[in-house]
Amino acid sequence: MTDVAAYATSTGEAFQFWVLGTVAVVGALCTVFMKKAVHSALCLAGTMIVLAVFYLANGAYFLGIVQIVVYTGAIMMLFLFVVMLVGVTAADSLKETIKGQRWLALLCGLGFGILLCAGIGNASLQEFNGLAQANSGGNVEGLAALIFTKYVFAFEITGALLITAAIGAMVLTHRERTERARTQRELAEQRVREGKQLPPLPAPGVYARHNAVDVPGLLPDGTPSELTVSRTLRERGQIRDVSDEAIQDLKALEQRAGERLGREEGVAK
Amino acid sequence: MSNAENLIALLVAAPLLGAAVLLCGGRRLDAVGHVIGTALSTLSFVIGVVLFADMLGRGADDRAMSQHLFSWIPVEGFQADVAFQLDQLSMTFVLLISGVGSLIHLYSIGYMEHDERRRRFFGYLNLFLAAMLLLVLADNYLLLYVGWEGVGLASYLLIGFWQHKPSAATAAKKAFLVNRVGDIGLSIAIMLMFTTFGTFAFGPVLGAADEAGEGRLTAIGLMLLLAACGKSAQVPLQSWLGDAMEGPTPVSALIHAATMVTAGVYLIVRSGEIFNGAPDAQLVVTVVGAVTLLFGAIVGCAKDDIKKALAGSTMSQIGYMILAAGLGPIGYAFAIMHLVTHGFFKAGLFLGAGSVMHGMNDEVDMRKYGGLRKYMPITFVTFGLGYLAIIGFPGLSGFFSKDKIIEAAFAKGGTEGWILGGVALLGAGITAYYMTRVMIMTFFGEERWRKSAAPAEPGVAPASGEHDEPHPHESPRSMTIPMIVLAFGSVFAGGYFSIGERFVHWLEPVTGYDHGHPPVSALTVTLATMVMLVVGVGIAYVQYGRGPVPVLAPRGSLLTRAARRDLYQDDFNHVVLVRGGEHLTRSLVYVDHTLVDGVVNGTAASMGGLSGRLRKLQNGYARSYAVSMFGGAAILVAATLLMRAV
Amino acid sequence: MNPVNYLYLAALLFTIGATGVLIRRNAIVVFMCVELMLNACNLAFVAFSRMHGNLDGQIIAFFTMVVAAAEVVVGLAIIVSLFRSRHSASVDDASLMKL
Amino acid sequence: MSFPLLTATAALPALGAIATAAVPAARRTAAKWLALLVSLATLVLALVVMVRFDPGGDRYQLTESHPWISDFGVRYELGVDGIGVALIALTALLIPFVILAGWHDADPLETHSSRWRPTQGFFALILAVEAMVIISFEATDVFLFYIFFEAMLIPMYFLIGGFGDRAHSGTDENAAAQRSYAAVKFLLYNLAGGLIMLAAVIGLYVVAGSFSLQEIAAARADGSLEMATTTERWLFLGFFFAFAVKAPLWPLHTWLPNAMGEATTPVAVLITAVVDKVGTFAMLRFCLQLFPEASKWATPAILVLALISIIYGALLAVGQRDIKRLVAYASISHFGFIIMGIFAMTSQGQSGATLYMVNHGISTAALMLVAGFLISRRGSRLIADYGGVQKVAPVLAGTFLIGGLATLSLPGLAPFVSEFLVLVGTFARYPVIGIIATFGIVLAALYTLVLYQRTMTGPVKPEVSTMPDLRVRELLVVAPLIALLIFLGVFPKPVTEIIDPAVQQTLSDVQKKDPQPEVEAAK
Repeated sequence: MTDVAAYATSTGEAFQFWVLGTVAVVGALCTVFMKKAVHSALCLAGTMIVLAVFYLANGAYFLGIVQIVVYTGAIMMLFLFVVMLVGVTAADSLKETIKGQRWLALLCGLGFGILLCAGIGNASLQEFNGLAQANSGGNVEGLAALIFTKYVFAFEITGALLITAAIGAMVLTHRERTERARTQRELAEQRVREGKQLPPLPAPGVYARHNAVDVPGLLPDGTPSELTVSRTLRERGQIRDVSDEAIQDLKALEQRAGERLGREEGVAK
Repeated sequence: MSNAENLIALLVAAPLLGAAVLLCGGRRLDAVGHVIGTALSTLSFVIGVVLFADMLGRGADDRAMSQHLFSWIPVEGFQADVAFQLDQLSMTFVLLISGVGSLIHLYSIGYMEHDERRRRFFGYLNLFLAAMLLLVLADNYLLLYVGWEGVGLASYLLIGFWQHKPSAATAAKKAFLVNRVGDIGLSIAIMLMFTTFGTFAFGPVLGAADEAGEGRLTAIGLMLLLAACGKSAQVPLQSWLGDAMEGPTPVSALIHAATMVTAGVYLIVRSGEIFNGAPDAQLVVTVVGAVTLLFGAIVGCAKDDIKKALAGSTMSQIGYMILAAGLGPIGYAFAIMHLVTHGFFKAGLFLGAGSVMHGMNDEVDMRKYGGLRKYMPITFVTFGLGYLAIIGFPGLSGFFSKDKIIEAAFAKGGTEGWILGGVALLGAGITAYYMTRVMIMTFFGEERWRKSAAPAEPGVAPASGEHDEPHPHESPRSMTIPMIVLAFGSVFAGGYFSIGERFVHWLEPVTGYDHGHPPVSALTVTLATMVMLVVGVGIAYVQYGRGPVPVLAPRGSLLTRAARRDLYQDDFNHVVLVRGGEHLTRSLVYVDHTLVDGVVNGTAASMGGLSGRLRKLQNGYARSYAVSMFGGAAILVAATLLMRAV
Repeated sequence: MNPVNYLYLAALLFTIGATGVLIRRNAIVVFMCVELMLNACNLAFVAFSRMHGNLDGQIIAFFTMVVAAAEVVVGLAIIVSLFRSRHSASVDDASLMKL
Repeated sequence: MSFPLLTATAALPALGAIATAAVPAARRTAAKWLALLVSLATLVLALVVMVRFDPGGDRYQLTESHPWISDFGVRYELGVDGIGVALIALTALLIPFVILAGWHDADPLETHSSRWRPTQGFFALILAVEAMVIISFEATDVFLFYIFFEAMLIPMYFLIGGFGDRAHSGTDENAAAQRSYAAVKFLLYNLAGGLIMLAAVIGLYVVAGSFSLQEIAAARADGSLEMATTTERWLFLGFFFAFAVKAPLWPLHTWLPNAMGEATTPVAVLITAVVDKVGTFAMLRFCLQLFPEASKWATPAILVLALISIIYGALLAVGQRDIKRLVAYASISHFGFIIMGIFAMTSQGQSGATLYMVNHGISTAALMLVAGFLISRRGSRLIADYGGVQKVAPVLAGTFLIGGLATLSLPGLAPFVSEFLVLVGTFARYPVIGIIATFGIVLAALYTLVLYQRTMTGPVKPEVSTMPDLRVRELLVVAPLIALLIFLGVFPKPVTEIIDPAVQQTLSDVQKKDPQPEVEAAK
């Protein structure tokens, strides 16, 4: 396989290209068009794995492995973490808010793609040297020889960049507490002063039948009270409205109770 | 002998110093202001007499003196000097101006006694004297122009002396503006001289006049005439003189009768060589003179305001002078002679009128005078002598000078001669008429100023000041002495000048002299003048002397009404120039604001609109900006490909 | 098969990624699309490396990965802090740049 | 190396501006005195320049030359000819009066906080303008000139927009809005002109390969620098446009009435008497020397525009209701005369135009400053609000009249000499234009006398009946100006002597000779 990838393309590779290429494109499209960020992330991960395979096929063994281990394994997981941390809101609506943005974007994308392809088509890229010679001492060794000689400066600078980025991320996400934490008493006093909800928030759930946290409690007139549900669920729209059901239940209950009482009444008579 | 020249500058400097001291001195000088003013003006007169004596001591052709003070505007090719020239013509004017001026200074001490701004008044009078002397002494046209405008300024200040009266302020402004129109003529004339002769000093210009083309000379002449018209209140620029009577009466006597208004005549006579070379210009001059002569006389007939009647008369008399000046060498000397005699009698008449007003609570309406001869005898006698002089009563000044002009007009020859002579003759008759009218209405007849005498006309509110009946009285001595002196001049000057054509010979070296070819004998002309005189006086007597004069002016004939309104000339000015000008400026203000400014503002507004539209692209959405970046990248790729393809 | 096809694929992926950046409002998804574009570039580099027969292309791809990692770290941190202050991860909510 | 006198003359007010701005907020009187002393010291330096200048000597004297941006051949190159000397003297002369007249104009209102320090700013800006104007008169490097020509706008903008006339009709907000409108209009007009000029300056460098006025002029004169006719015309128009805006020439004049009306009176004087002169000066120095052929080509059109300016400005002045706007339009008319004189291309015309710049500076300053004193007493700029002032304040009225008479060019006062020279100079070459321009003198009389009549004469209006006469400080401002007007009217020789050789040089640059008098020509 090493030799094949090094200098020529085989039918196998062509088959692999067409199958996996399709997968990659579909994955990319899904990344763009999936409503939920989690799904997008998963699709992207898939595309990246496909790309890792292509790297391997092109003789970039080291990169292929790094792509899988670092990119798909670490970076995409970072994405997923952040999605969990942040993306609590409902799935994005794909509805466009800026007038003409979508059409312009599609137009530009289409034009740009066509132009790029035209550019590639124009270029005379029929020469194909293969990597046999470059990889002769092993791909990793070859890369290492270049990195620590020709690209050593770039390498050092990238290292510095990584450190800076790490520190930067910490600075950005870290919040220094600049003042004393307020005591419970102070918080209570503030609530009184601001005239906000004084007592604890009402609990969710309707009778004993629906006491899950995603079911809002009912007000006396039978309407659900959003206050009773956690804010995260509210924002995600994951509230189960059972008011109609509950009212039905109540009616049934009354009826049954009536029947029983009536019967008992009748007996009393 | 040579030292005398150095005195010339003093003639101007003395009153100029007076003006500076009086105007900058402040209230400290209030008590002595009039003394300083009069003293300096008299000093100027004395210097004039000294110079005159010096001049008489020399031969006729050696009398011109000059004094070069300093180089005024030295610019490559354009050399203007402050230099004076005193010849016989200037000398005549110097004596007239400083003499009459000093008398009027004296008169003003009494006349302005109760005015709190008397110091200032004398300051202005001195300023006027300085400017007027500068005008007649200048040895080039540009310096003359300085004096020319200087007298205009003094006249402006003095007409508007009682500035709190809007009418006075308006009259002053009008006088200055109309004069400015004339000044255009003078400046263009000077420019023409500069381009024609390369200089504008009297000597070189007049000396080289015959070398220039007739067209040029005619143009210069007409422009000089325009200037003269403005300053001397000749048609069509005469309208300011009547209004100028708003000024204090001594001012009217000095500036608007004796001296300043005659500057136009001086200008034309001084520029004689130019006019001699431009017969067309001369003809226009005589026509202007003749028209004004009649115009002023007719206006004078209709005015009830004693000063305005005299103003009309002044206009008319200057018409005579201009007419004479337009006749060329035949008339120059007589123009100046009439100018001098007119200076005497007209100043006397004005001072008399001032004296009458002084005694009549500043009333100017002759219809409210009458029978004053008993109350102010000196005024009556001096005014009467002036009257006889102006109508040309045989033996008095006016007789000699006016008669000569009429003769000269006939002597021009041809049809023009007959027409001009006829007009001058007719003017003499009208002069007799209106002056008799003034005389009768003021000094004879009923005492209409008495309240009881005023017929009670229903519906006519009595004018203010009519409540207290005036108490006519003779004026103080400081006022009567000048009147007496001027009366002497009015009586004897003409005769003295005419003995052996003395005046003509005195001026001949400067102006030249030519007898012309009178088609009729001098005697005939004199007789005709006498006839006109008698007719004029007679008609006036029949109209005003025999019956009572109504206190309120009757409606009068069409001509009378027109004459009262200055023959509608003012109305014409008002409608065409004032109204038209107002509309023009107003529409221009509008144009400036909407059109000129509008174009610029419109450009700015459209740019603003464009940028307002463009800023909508800047909507703050990073994605929008990204689209444009992406689009830009696409275009770059396209451009690269295209370049390769090409 | 002509290895140029890898380049076409890279171009296609890049375009899809770019369009995604323009269309999506969720900052995280936008970020993913950016990653997609970077990966497309990497593919192209790797393909070029093979065509030219040297390893420089792979080196560039390697550096791209490192830089992308740094970028993701900082970018995600920005998203997190943005979300903390605005309770939203929509890029349209950060539109203070308009006049 | 000799003492850099010209640099010192410009640097002194510049340093003074910085020092004045640095005076602490509470010591505002000290700031005023400092500014006044600096301006007087500048005047002394300017007089030294005048004395050291030898009218019979080289064209440019007291020259200094140092490389500045050597890559583009930009040099710090100074030098004065007679025209520059006269205008530097004028500038240095007027600034002390401007400062003295504006003594209280920038005092902070009581409502301002104690840290507010407008006074320091006001006087510092005036000195800054002075420095820039002076260096514009001295610069013989086109680029150097351009920089200061444009930089002048900055302090002027703040002077107009930041320190309004307290006498205004309407509310404070309204006045502030009008003021900022005027300031922005001033800035935009002049910037537009400046940008076009910048293009022309660059174009000139491309064509000539140098920014040095003397080098280019010399090269043009000896024929070593050929310019295509079209190129020369375009470059000329680029320069001329900027100067015409600054001057201002019809129809680019509309910023002036706004700016002069809204600014405080001393600033209005600064605009019209000092800053605008840079425009006319630059026409004479740069347009004619750099582009002689194009100047001659454009002369008829420019003369017509100047003529329109004269008549149009005067007519509009007649129609104004606001005293300061009236003076502004009168100035437009006068600038018409100056431009006409420059482009008449005769020695009388150009000498007259240069003299006119000096005289107009003095006469407008006198009239405008007295008008400012009048306005500050009554708190209104409208002519209709006055009447009978002569009775209550005779000295004020008298000085106002003299200022007015100077404006209408009464013989005996300085402007007459220059106006007549311009008219003669124009008439000698273009009789018709000269004659029409002469009508301007009647219109000048009209607007001046109407203004005087409506404000000063007539019955005393109750509002003005308690008006005090001129105070000592005010008299100190006006009296020297009037004395100067009379002196230069009677004896302008000291100035014409300095100007004349420079004008002859300029005329020889454009290769024009004075027309011969007819009589001599015939011989």
